[in-house]
Amino acid sequence: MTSGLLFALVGVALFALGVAGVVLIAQLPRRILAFNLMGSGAFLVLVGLAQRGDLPDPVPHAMVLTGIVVAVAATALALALVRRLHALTGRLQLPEDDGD
Amino acid sequence: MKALAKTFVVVWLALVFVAAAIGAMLELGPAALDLRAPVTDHLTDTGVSHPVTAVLLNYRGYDTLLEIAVLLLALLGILAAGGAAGSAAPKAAHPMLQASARLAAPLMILVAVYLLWAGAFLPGGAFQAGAVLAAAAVLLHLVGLTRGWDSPRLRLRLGLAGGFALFLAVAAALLTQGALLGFPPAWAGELIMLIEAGLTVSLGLILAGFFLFLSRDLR
Amino acid sequence: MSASEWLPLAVLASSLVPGLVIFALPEDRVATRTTLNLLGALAKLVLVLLLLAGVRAGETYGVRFAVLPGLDLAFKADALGLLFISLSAVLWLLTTLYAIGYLERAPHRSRFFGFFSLCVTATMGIAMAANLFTFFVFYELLTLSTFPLVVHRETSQALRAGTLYLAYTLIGGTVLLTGIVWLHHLLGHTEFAHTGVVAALGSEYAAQLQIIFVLLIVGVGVKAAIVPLHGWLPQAMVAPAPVSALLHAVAVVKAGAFGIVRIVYEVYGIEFAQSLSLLWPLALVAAVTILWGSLRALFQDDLKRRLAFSTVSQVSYIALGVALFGPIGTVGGLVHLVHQGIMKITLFFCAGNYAETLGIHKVSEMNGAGRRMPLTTVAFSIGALGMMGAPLTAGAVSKAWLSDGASAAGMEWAVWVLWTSSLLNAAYFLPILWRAWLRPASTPWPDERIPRRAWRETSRLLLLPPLVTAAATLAAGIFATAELSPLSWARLIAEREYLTSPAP
Amino acid sequence: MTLGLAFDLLLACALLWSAWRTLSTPRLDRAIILFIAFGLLMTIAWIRLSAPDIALAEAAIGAGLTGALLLDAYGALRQRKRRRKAS
Amino acid sequence: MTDALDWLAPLVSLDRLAWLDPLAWLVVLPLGWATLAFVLGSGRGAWAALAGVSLQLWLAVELAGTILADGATPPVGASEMAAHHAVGGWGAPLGIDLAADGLSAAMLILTQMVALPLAVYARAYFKAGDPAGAWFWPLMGFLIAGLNALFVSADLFNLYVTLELVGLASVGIVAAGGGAQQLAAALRYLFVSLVGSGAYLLGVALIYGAYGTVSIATLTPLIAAEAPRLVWLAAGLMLVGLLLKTALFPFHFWLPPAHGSAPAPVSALLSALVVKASFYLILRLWIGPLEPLLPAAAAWLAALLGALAIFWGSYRAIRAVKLKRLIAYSTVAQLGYLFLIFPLLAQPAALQAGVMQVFAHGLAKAGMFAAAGVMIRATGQDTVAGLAGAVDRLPVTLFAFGLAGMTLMGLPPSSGFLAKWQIIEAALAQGYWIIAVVALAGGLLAALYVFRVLRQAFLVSGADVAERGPVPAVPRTLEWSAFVLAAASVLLGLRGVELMRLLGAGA
Repeated sequence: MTSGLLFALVGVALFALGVAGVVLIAQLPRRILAFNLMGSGAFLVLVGLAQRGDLPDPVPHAMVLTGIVVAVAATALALALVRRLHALTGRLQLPEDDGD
Repeated sequence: MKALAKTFVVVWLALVFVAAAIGAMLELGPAALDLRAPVTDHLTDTGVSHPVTAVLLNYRGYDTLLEIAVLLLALLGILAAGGAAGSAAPKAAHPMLQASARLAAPLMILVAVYLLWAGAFLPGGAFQAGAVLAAAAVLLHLVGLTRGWDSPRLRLRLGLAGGFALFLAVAAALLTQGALLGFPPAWAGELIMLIEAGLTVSLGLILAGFFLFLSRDLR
Repeated sequence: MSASEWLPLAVLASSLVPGLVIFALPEDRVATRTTLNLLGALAKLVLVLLLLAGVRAGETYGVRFAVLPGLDLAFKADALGLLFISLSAVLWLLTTLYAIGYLERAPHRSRFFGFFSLCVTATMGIAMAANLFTFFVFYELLTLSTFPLVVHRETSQALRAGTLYLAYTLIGGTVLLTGIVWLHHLLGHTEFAHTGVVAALGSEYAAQLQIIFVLLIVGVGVKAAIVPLHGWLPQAMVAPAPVSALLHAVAVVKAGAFGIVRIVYEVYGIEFAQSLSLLWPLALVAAVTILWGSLRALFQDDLKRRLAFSTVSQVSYIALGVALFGPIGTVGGLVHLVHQGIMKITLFFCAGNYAETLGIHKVSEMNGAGRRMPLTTVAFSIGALGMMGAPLTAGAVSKAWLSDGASAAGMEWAVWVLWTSSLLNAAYFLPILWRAWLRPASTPWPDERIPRRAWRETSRLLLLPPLVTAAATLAAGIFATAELSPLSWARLIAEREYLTSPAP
Repeated sequence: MTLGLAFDLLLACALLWSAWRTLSTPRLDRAIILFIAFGLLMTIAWIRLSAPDIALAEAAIGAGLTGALLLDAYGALRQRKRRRKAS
Repeated sequence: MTDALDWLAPLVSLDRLAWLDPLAWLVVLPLGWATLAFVLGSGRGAWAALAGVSLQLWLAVELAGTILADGATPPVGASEMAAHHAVGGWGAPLGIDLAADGLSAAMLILTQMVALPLAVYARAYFKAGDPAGAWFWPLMGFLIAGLNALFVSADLFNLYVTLELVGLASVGIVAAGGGAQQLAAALRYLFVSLVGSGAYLLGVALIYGAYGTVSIATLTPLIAAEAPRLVWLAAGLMLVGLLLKTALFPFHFWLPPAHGSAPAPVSALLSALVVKASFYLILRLWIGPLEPLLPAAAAWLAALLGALAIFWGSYRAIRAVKLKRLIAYSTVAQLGYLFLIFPLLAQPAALQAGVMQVFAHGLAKAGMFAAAGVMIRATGQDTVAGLAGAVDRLPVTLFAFGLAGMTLMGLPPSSGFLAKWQIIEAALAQGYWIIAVVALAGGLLAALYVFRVLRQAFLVSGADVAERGPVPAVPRTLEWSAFVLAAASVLLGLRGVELMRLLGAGA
């Protein structure tokens, strides 16, 4: 077992935790947290799995840098929308869609 | 009841997935390809000596180009989602805090410049530098020295989009010479530094914008 | 592009182009619209005459475009197609004249005439389709372009009728499409060819071909109003009279009947269809439809409804003629395609005149109408007598050939069906004539809108078309053996295209 | 088992625990603090994976900026809620 | 018919201008005008967009010409692509490759073809000062750039970035200037989009771990040679993530609110193009690198979900109260058709059917949403019931709606009909008649909801019309751009030969 593999395994667990959080949690800011956990999990897998032999690989490193920036962009947008929604409705949860 | 069933199903699926993935990872053999060698082999042609920066801005610079677009896009989304116009009046903080912020801001800019310069051969680069710049701006806002942003004026828009526009312009100029982002080895270092400098300013503004454009819904 | 290629396209364009231009015209440009309509109709007539002359001289006309690899939009103008085209072109001109008079001052005329022209274009496409794919394209176009005509009055009753019409025809279209794609899959094409194309497949496909035949006939049978697929037709009579005239005599119902003819003769081939024992069930269904339609017509008080059920009955004469395995029946069915058209359009024109002039919609309101509107009633009487098969009318010719065909094919029961139907026809038409001519007008007319002016009992444009078609009904009966009569043309088709032995 | 791997194991547990607590703690402000802590732990993990670039980015952006954004949003939400109650 | 594309010849000769590689310019150009539109400021940039999209359309056609002119065009799905561009000059696997075959070229043409009339439409739709239109042009630019980048990318990780670009642009454009309902829809969409691309990213991470590359061309033979279990998992993650973004039943829940609550030009862009992008990627992976991994059962599962989507989406559309909801549910149903082709992919006809359906639905749905936007603006009501009598006031728009409806119902002579024909024939050819039955039934269900609208528009209750007073004037441009889109969806049904040749049929 190398640290690379170990963190890849942790990454899978984090990803699953994050996805479950996004699906199950109704409160929007916390959903955003869950999404970030999910992303971190994927990044850990990307880097960790690629260096099972413990030699760093710059390609996934660069990919994760890209991924982190994308994640923060998504987080900022999501928070802005949540804040707007809260300003308009006073709620932090999505209203049930009436389906029509 | 329905919620409980949903929770049960999701958790069960997640556990099964984790178990399967871990099992599959543990039995995984060595990868078929290894990009470490080619990354190092061509490093001299990339214009930078730090491999991660080389991947980020040269080998896979196209990813980065699109990623900056994503960042700019998020800002656009925030602007488009709207809210009341006009910015919150700055709430003046304690003079002591203000004084230390005045002191800290130039220092932070210095750090940003160092990070940018160092990125060519050490960990660091435009993103980290931009984040520090943004932090400086937010700090000034928090202590009440700058106002939150409303609709961006032309100068601000130029600043926000400038880094990306510069990047894109370089990419397009190189495309007319043969390949998108095909840096000629002789000029690669300078061009990348130019791009990174532009990006640092714009990223700083964009990241700061994530805060400062939102301050308007405080009123 | 040679003449043999552009002529069929020009026939399509002569109604398509005016139609599209008319859509774009503002409502108040009456003169422009009328000019366009009439120019288009006249141009079409000239083009059709050119085609008729050419085909008589043995020319062939055809053109095709690839839509997908292995799938062509193909047109041909052959003798059979021309029979239908000529009928449609002549009746389109008359119906356009009639509609101009009928819709004077009515709203939405641009829309009406636009779709009217599209409807005729679709009919032309059906007539000239050279394969089932093309046939289907125009068959569905016909559905779509007639829907706005059926619901033209925008009342909830009209919308109900329109919805019912769509339900029947779209489901029918789906069934038809299934059959066509299946056939295309088996054959690799769906071209029409004399004496059929599917016989080449061999006997192991017999069962599949039987199923496909049922699918195809059900598909076109909806428009042909074969019992029990006829439910939409009596409802659709809420449409304005020119639309009913077009639906019953030229476009929709006829398109279905024409489809049956093409499928039996040019897809399956009459002999092959007989060998798959597909003809006697078709004959049986046609016979049931003939009797059922006549029976139902007996009990309708609404004049247009009575005519609608009469259509159900009469159109199946064509199917019956097709199903009578033999040359004489073929001629009878084909000639009835034309004869039924001119007779039925006369009746609908007249029904429209009664409604528009006096507000008469019901048979029970017709007492004395003959004295108030003698010319219209004369035309109506000729049409009705033709439907009964009275001597000297077109109807007599059709019925004679059909019953001769039945006897020749050894299907004596079909002769009985024809006789019974004639009796029923008389039973539901004669009371109308009796009321109109012999009963006095007891009460004021329900809604007299057009006053009498000297000899003109109603407006000129309403009067002219039925008189012309009534005259044609007589002419087709009296001069049946003339060189250019529908009967001669039907014999030409039978002779030239289907039968190895010359027609009698 | 080397010392390094033992540390990694400990770090892994801390990561998972902080992640779990982030989602399960009832109070939103605590959750955000725990998330920032999670980000710092991630930074250490990146260093352990010999990825100093990512570590820097994670500290500055992943934990720093995202955390600040969340806190900012939290503050704004609370302020509005209070004002709403007052009025 | 071989010379039917001769008119492309002069364009193809421009290929000699090496700097004009359409592959890269199709991405750079929209990024450029999007940035310009942003710098120009709120509500501006329409002309930049119009000029840019026109140029892109020309580039896309030129690319198609190049691919067609190339005599030895490899078939769609082969790892060799007809057109290449090695970004940075490195080449895969070290660098990122752009590549296009007939399928990509077709998608590119569709994208620009839909975007151009919609840009004209949007210019007239967003009045000055409308907050929903304030940042529409840069957002649209980034959206188109993301779509184009997605269609030409040959690198799994780069595809992830393009997915995010498309996703965030879509969310931003849905949320623009919106009220609570729109924001809620945007947020729902955002989370779905993020989870979808997150799953895709994890799949990519696993693939990189297993093979050390994310270049599709490099991966294809590697996966065919040996696939450890982890790669199966990766394939599953990527496909599920993309299905989520494609809104295949039962992942469709987010689509109706998002597409139904956005402004009309936005709904049109989303329904016509955005969901197609992730479908394209599914198809690309399915017939490409993941092909050796996928059992027949997976294809049948996709088809089953597609069938359920057709029935459920149509049912909801038939019952919808609001007009745009109806159209959005129709999108759910129409997407179902795309998945019916998966069990049939053994024959090239199935792929052709799928692409024809993508075109048919793309053009028709854009036209239909555009038409709905006009109707809602003119009647001031967003319900189907509110359309009573619309036929008298908006004949052109209603005609456009009818033409688009014709395509959705699959009635001839529309492109939707050709798609239906191809699906049915491919199904019969392989003996899977059940797929043919589903496609036919779907057409009838579509007729129910399309004619529901048309019927209502024909209904006149005189009092109603009088009550509502004068009709607000609707710009002609709106009516006619909707009409152009709808008419294009029908006209394609008269000539699908070129499109099919682009996909390698009948060459």
